[in-house]
Amino acid sequence: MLGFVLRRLIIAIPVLLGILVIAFVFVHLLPGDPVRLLVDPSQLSGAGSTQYLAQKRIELGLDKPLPVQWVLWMREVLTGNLGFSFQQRVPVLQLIQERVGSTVLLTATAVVLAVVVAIPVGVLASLKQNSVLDYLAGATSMLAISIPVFFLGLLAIYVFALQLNVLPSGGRQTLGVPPTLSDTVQHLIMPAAVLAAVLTGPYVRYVRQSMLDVLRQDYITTAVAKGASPFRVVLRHALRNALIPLTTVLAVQIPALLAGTVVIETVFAWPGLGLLVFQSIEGLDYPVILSVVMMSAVLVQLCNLVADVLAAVLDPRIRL
Amino acid sequence: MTGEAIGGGMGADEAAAMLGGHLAGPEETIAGPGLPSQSPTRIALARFRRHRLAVAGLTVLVVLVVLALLAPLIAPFDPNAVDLAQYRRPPTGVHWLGTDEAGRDVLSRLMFGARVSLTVGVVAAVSAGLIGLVLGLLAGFLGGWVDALVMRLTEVVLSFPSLVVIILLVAVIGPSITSIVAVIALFEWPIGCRIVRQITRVTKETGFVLAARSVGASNLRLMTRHTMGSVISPLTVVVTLLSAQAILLEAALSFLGLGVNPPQASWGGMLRSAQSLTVLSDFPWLWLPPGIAIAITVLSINFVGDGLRDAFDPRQEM
Amino acid sequence: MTSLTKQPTQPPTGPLPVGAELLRVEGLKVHFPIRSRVLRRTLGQVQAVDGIDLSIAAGETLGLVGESGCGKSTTGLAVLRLIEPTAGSVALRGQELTTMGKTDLRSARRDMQIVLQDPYSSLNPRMTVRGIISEPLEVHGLHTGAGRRKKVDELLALVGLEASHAGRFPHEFSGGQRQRIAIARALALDPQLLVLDEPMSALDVSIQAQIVNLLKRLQRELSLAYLLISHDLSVVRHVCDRLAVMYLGRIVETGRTDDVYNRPTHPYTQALLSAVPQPDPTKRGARRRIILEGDVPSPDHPPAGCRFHTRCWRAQELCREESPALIDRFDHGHPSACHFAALADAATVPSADAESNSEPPEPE
Amino acid sequence: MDVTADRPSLTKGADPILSVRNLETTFAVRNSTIKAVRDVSFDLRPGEILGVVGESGSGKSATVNSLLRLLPPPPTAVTTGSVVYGGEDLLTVPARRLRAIRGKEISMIFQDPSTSFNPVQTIGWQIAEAIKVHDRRISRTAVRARVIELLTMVGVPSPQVRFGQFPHEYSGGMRQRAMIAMALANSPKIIIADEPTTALDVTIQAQILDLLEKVRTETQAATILITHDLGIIAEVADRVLVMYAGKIVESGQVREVFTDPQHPYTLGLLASLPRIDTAMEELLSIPGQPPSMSSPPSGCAFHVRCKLTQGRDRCRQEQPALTAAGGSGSHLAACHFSDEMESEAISIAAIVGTDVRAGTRP
Repeated sequence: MLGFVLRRLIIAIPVLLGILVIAFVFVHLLPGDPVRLLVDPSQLSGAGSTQYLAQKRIELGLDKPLPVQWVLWMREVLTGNLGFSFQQRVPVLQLIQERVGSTVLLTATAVVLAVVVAIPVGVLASLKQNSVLDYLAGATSMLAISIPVFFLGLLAIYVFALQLNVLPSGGRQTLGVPPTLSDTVQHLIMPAAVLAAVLTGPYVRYVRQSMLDVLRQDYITTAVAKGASPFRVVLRHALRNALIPLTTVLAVQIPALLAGTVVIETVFAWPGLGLLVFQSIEGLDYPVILSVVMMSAVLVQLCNLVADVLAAVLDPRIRL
Repeated sequence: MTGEAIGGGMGADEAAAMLGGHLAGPEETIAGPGLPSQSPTRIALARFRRHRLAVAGLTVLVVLVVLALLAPLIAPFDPNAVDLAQYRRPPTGVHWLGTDEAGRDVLSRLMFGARVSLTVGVVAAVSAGLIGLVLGLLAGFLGGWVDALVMRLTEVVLSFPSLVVIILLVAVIGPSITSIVAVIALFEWPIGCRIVRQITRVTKETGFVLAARSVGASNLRLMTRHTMGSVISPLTVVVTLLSAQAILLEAALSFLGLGVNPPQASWGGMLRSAQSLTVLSDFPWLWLPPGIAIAITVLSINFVGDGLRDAFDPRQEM
Repeated sequence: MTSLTKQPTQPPTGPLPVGAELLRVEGLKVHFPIRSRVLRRTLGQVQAVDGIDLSIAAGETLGLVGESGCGKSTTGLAVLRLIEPTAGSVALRGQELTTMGKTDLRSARRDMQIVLQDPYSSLNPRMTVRGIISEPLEVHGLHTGAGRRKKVDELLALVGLEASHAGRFPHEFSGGQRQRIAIARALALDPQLLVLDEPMSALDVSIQAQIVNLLKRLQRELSLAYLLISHDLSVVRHVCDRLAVMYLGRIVETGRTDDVYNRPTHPYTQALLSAVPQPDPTKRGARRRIILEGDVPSPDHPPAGCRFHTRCWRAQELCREESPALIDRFDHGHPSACHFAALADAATVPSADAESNSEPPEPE
Repeated sequence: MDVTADRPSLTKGADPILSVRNLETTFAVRNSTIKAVRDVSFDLRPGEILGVVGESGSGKSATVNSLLRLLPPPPTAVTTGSVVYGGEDLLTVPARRLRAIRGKEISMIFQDPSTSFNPVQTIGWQIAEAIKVHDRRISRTAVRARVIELLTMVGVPSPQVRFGQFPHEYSGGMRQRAMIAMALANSPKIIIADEPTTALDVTIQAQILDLLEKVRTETQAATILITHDLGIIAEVADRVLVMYAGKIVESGQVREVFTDPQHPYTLGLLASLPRIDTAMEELLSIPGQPPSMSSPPSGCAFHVRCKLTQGRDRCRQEQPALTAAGGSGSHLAACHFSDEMESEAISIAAIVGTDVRAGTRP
């Protein structure tokens, strides 16, 4: 297992390098001097700024040929210097650390909600194929897949915050009041529910199809012929096999979710990474955007590894 | 959950398979020389027609396309004509869907916005599909280092959070329909590519490709005549679903202010006004119509995609 | 139908006289790397085919018999160079195929064709029957327009189908009919050698007989040579002039069909023949099946020495150490690869006892 | 005709352990219905091996799957008739009662051992499950001991180790042994084996057939053995049912059916088999294709491929009943012209170069 993890990490190296190359290309595509992406912007105003820039340029090797520059830049990135935020004039790493908790809270809640709803619905839909429930589940999940997430968010705010006035329209806590658990939960409900709704759609379809595939396997007939109860057949034989692919999908999807919350966090003014990205776009704060992109790409690689290991743990047929 | 509900664990098609395929008695279809030959395409079409939601989706799409094409002729107003006297008017007999903050007719903007959404959806998805087709065929058929290279490339692209990277790129290049289409295509091709590669790898090993190789068919012939046929149907499904994705992406971009340049109308851009709580609560005619329009379009495309999938997959019953 | 062999489409060399050596295979080896699922790391080598010799004369049928995984299909594909051999030589009409360049190989393919096991996957579902049968002609630029049409119609008639079927798609045909289409395609280039890779095994008994009879008729009419790959010993007995029995990538016994069936000397051949159920209940109990112990070992770690020793009741120390040569130990004209090759009682196989004291122990 | 009426053949000998009467199974597939099983009646006697032979699509698998209601629920599959076991009709007993019978009193062995085990559970667990679902109180150690005993009995080497292994770690033959162990777990009265050796090589098939015979002697369970291989029937079965187009066309003691077939289809099958023990000049191929089950031919389903028909209207119009034929009371055939079979066999012998009827060759 350890050997597999190590070899898998080695395989990931070309991909990681690819990611860093692309990120580096971005650095050079972005308007302005690349050096500005790596140095403290507070030093850039006033007298001596030109001299400071020139000095930094030599320090960072930006006068050297591009491949050398790439290596030097990579060294900075790997040691944690993701640059400084143009807007807030603090290291990007610090900004990200501040925001990551909110995003994790939001996405984790949404994923858990989605899974908890999707598994029973998907299983029931597959067991009662072509029933009213199946059609209803199918239509609802299709709708969830098709509605733009921000529109669903706006609708939710319109209904629950503006018309019914039962939930706050955005933010993570009521301003000017010390944070309490119930206050956080109230703020969390809407964004988490909207995100969960969007996730549930594909999950339901996934679970249903996966169950249908498993239910027509020979070993299900074997279990029935043994005299096992329908409950037992579904729970002990069908469900476990059907959920193996779902775990892989979940593991692979999570990083995409972390960065993909841009829209939902913007709509609900939820102070996570997504909102940070959006604000950075508005303020052309490239170091921040680039860092988030890079970090989530690395995270994807890690999660792919986790998915592979998880699949091997769940499915004895897979040899690592 | 009755005893039998999962009893056989077998659908009608498995039952059919168990019966050894003696369903439609092939000897009978052949006996009648007058019968039209059932080509695979014809069968798929017949199956698609049985999928009611897909047919409905297709109908809606056709209507939308016609409306978008004819927008310059049938739109009641110039979508960009500013009329400050008509500031944020609710729907009336003249302005069926009201007017926006510059007094522009919402219905007209909606019709012109459809052109943006549909163009982005179709062009981006088809380009992504073409890139995926070519790279996937090569990777799957040739294997070896070509395969390794293409696969690593898909991994790199799939590693990036597409929305954020697309935002970044669009911000860099400057927002326009062309740049949005290009960037979306650039980040959406790997899905199609992987599917094409997978099917190609399987098809390459099937009997009919082996038989064609044994008569001396060249690689090019094997790819275009034999493998492509197996690949096209699933790729069509992917492209359909990708176009739905592309429309959603374009809407999100416009909503975040990185879409087509104002004053050109786009659905996502029209929704942008709803970021203000005042608009959201007091002027619902400004944001409900474009939101509903996006949802209906994407829903229709997804239904068509589902219908195509069922039509191409003989295992699916409908 | 003899006109078919006299088409101007014949390669310049023309058909060989019946009985002349058409195919010669020497020391053929095919090894596949075993790769792990995720990382595609090479874990070892499957020795699918490990050094075999064969020869087929024009107009003759050679049977290649064995159980699944013994390498018989791989041999068939390697002979046609549809799989690249790892080592060895394959000569068709004296021309070495393994080192041939692309262009030469393509023209050599006109002499050798294949019919595959599964009639469902072996026909492109998106092509009409006409398209399928005329593809070989198209690839080699043979006949055009009306000539090609006529050729396809002739081929259809030859395999017992009607010209009116040509516009139809494969899914409109039953398994047996599809196999006829596959045979027609294989005959389009007027080949001299057909590799038949289990062409009957996916079919029902009554249809199987139709295809067997068709193949025998075609052989008579067109002087075809067949390499019949099969696990069905009854079919092989009925169809083949000579046969080779394979076990774990090697030939263990070979010779004229009647010789091998009547006087098998390799214990594996004996066990194989005794294991075939006979549709004659009156002989029940009159003979005893030789029940081999255990399973065929995996070809990625074949046993040292004689590959059969792990299941053989005659195995001794020597068998574990030394691989037996394929030689004619009894002057029968049919060699076997066993250190202790022994005749089962001539009448025993397949209808009587194996030597009672050599009966293998019951599996635990 | 009324097939439920007592016929000497069906009631002869020991009381049947399973009585199937007028079994009909219809599948609804898309816009057509398929009559997979048509008016099948037979008895299974204690301790016997009853062979069911037929080509693919003949309805043999659908027949046995109908017995334990293993087919999809209506409206996909509808089964009528009766399957009487121990005084109860399995087609109408409540689901709970049926579950108590499945795997305990009647157990099944399936065709493909590689897909018939759950890939993510150990073999030991899966055999243990067969015991535990019928005896919830049994202790863990008792179950384990019993499973190991079963594995030993079917000849799985080192059962202690094998207990904890997954199906993919077993070879095909071993998996089928484990499947048999599972079927034997509760000492059933009836074992239904659906093509148990079709997926296996011939030397492994010999092992499994040997095992099935051993199991029969040791447990005295009645066995229904489905196969398409006439050789297997001849070697291990006591009685045989020959199926064609969803119907039984011939039945009787194996010896009488093979030595003196009374239905042209049975004779045709024998004549189309290449032999390992005899040279045949030619194989007799039954012309045409197996019939479409959505619209089987009128009258006798075999008439379109039958030489005896010779354009006779009776075969086309009237479905022949399964009646006594060939002299012995136990031998039944569904052919209007069974009395012409002797001359038919002689004319076939002239074509194929040998008399295909068993026991008639030197």
